[in-house]
Amino acid sequence: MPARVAIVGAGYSDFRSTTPGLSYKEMMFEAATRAYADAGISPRRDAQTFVTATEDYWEGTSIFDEYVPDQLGAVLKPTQTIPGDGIQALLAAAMQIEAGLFDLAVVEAHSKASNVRHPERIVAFGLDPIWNRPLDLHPDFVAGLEMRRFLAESGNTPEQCARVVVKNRRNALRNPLAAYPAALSAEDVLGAPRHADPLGQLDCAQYADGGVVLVLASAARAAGLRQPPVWLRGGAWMTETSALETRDWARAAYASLCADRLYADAGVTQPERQIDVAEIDDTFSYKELQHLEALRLCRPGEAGNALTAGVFDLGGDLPVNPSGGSLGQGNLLEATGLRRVLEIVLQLRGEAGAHQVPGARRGLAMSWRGIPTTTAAAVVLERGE
Amino acid sequence: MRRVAVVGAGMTRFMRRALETPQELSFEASRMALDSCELRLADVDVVCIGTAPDAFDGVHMKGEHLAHGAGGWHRPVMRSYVGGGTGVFAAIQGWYQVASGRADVALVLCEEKMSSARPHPQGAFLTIFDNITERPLLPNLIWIFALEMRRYMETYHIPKELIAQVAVKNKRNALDHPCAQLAAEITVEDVLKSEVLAWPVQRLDVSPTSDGAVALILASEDQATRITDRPVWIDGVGWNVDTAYWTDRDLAYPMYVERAARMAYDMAGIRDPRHELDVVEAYDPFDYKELHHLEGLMICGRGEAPRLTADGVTRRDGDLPVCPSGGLLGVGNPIAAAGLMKVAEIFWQLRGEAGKRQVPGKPRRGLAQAWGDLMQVGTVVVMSV
Amino acid sequence: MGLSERIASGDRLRTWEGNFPLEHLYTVGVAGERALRELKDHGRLLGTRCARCEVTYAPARLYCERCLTRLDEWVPIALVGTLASYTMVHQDVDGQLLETPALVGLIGLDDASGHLVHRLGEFDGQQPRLGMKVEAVLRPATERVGSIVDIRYFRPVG
Amino acid sequence: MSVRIQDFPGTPLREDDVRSGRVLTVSGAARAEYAWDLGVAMTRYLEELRNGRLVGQRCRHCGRVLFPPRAFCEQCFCPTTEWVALPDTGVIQTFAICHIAWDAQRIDEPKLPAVIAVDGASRNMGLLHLIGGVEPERVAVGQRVRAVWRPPDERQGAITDILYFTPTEA
Repeated sequence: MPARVAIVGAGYSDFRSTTPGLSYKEMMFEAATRAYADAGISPRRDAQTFVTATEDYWEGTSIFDEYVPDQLGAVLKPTQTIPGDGIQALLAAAMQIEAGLFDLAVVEAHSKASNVRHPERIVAFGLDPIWNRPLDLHPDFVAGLEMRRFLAESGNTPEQCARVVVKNRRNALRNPLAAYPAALSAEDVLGAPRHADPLGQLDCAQYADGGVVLVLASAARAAGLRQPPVWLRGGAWMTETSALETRDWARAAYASLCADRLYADAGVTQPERQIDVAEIDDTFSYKELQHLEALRLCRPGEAGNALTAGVFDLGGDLPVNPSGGSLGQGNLLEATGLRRVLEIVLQLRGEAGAHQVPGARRGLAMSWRGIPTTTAAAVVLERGE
Repeated sequence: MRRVAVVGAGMTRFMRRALETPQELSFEASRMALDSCELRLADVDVVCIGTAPDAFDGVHMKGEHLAHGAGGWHRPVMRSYVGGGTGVFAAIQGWYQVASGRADVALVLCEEKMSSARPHPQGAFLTIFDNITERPLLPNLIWIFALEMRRYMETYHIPKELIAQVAVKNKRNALDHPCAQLAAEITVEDVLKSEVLAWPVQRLDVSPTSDGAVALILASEDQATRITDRPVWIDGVGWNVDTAYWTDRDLAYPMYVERAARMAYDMAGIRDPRHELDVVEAYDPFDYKELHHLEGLMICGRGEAPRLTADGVTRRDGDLPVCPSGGLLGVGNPIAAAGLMKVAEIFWQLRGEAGKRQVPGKPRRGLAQAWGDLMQVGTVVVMSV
Repeated sequence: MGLSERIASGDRLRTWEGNFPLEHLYTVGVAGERALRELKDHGRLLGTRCARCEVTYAPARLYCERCLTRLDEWVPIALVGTLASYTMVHQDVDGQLLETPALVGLIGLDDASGHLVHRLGEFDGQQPRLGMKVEAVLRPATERVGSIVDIRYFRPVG
Repeated sequence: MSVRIQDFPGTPLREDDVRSGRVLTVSGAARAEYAWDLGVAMTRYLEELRNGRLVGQRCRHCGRVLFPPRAFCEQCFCPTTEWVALPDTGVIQTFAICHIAWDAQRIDEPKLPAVIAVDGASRNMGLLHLIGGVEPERVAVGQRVRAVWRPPDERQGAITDILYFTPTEA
């Protein structure tokens, strides 16, 4: 099936640990202004539908979609919120185009994590109130339990997890958008204070503020626009279960299920060979290895060894998180997925600057919604010829 | 454009307080919807969830929380959100997922458990107001309804007696709904004598807070005609969001509903809604809202809906029955579930399965509409047999 | 492009504070009511079984998440199992460092599918091991309220 | 349904079932707290409120004076570039007489929330605030009002630096 939807514009508001000079509305306006300029469109004249990804408790506002339209140019237009990851919102917009309703859509997500006083309280509020929350624990216990189980079953090691952190934060040194660039050693990561053992503090992506806006178009509409289209070759989203009691604790089943659908949709049969560059979830160091295996970008149990061999480095066979990922750029809450898509769009256009992967033609962006979810969303994007 | 039909529906009772957890409510409605069209969960491709503020049920990422009760195990689950308009929008999300070709059968589930919020669910509504310019005034939800209601009454010189008729009609209609929470035989006099909450809004002008869930099964044309010999087709969908600066608008007329209706009518080929629609479920969280929305839907001119009601046109046995279900005023208002209940009611009415609520004359075409946010969102679905 | 004006002096930067002024009271539900009563009154958990999917849910569920059928086969669940994973958590839910880190376990109950998450206790210097047997330590019957924390923690067997 | 199904699922409870412990419950709270960045437009707006003044922003494209102020014009989708001082007077567009607080508790003295169109701002543009200093029955749509400010030393740079709006003619 020919791709019917392209990404034709991308904009952002820089990713930083804090953004005290801008309100969330102003941050969204800035990212949107960049995206529309990039696409060469006027939102008031050209854009037909708008989708924002966010969750009320991250904003501190119930029914946050109220406050979305003005700063996106969406007043009195079809506008909706997806309380989900930005890639889910992107696919919601894509489906509206695929259904034949619209030709030009806008997708937005942002993070004002620095405005949330105790983000861990919000994450904990996502736990089941009857069976899990009464234990009164920092919610990252979920990651600690999962990391140990994953390492035990896959044979990967804490040292290899530490090398994920080293790689991604070094990649961030080449990315001016990144909030947390650093030159660290594996010893630095392993020697950092423990968080939820075997998870150390440096194994966790830190929160950051920032916003991303993308412009999507049908094939017909994309043809008349200024940017070379980046085609949505395939997309999928998947939930395993909402219960800690019945989920898989070792192998990111949600990511494998998502990959099955994604590759079927995209016509990808050998992901390891057919994907040139990947931005995949690294909210915690071990997650990158776990997701690499679940997405079949390496053989089961081989992610750590391949990483150590340099396969996923910027100059490797399959660069993973050349942007710096969440570890290097920051955890942007529900905007994390769109930030990954933004990076792939820049890579496929050849605009990634010092972290450009030479000759990238096909890229994959995948996100996980974080604790306590088992939900992933992913897209395969392709450069137009 | 792929045709999409509603083929099954289910719902729980609407209750002030339910024993069931949010997930259990979701299960009950989903199970009934599957049973109603003799499908198994394995037949479902995607799950579309609609639920309003997380602050009601008291769980961050409520869509994730509900997923396993709504058939979301190992499935693509996506939640959408447009405030009070969410219930009808969830059906629109189901529509575009199927119409896009990405799914053949969608389970659409809306749930709300408002009773969890303490000291009162109204407390959650404080957080829908602007965080900086409005919340410090300690507003409640009734404020904005009272403000809009007075603006509507004064603009068109509408006496309260004419508005109260809506409460009388809908609560009476609800006597025939087995799930109703506030069905009653009352008089206009009763409404006018009921406790004043925020003049001109009185106790009997208002729908209750509720717990409950509703589910629909949507299917592509191929699947729909295999599943049932009486599919109800979705002919048109529309949604629209106005500016967040609600104090900058004239509250007398819901332009956002008009825009949403025009979108849906254009799709459905409707030019004269008053005569081309046979049954309408307009959104009625407050009695005047039904009138306001009938005008926004262009079923009558501005300020003319009270006369339409006084003339009996909107009675269940009238020329254009409105809210034959009993609406939110009579059946109850578990926000998103109440909106989807309206779509379910049109489904049952068009199939001739509404029992004692059945409108006469074999209706062939109906409309369900919801409203939401800060006097801001319109969502519309047009259906036919 | 962008905003025409920025705040250019640090002393003008301000935030506005707010919160969600709400608490919540959750009913434990149809299945939870029965399962937690059993824990409170008899010191054991109840599960439900889906014979078709060959899954035993513990704590009990009203429905099978895999096939969405109603479950009515109730089975007692002994509070003993195998340690599938564990972690030492160093912060509390506010992000503050704990004086005594919390030891948390992932327990595969012998009588159920899946895992239960709970605190671990009475390890007294003993290193937890994946695969070791653990059992629940309950609060005294008079102190139990019908909650998952009527189980104080799981400890090594023997 | 609905003709065939008689027994709809759902188990209604009374408040007393919950309070008395006849059914089991678990309590919890998010304890969610925020410190939102005010940003460019709101910083200036609140600073001017502290000074006892209202300000708006003019859009040079459509010429509208936007109030409450914002850093962008939502109709033209462009940044705003000009601050405009506004009088603290306006017209009541609509109002209510409210007998309940935000948490649904009844209050003795009714509050009078109103939407007030601010003089000098573009048509309809205004704010949500309270009416005071007048008997509720003497308030009307279309009435002219002016802001009653807190004393300067009690102002915090907040919307509540205005105590309420009061009619200008008795």
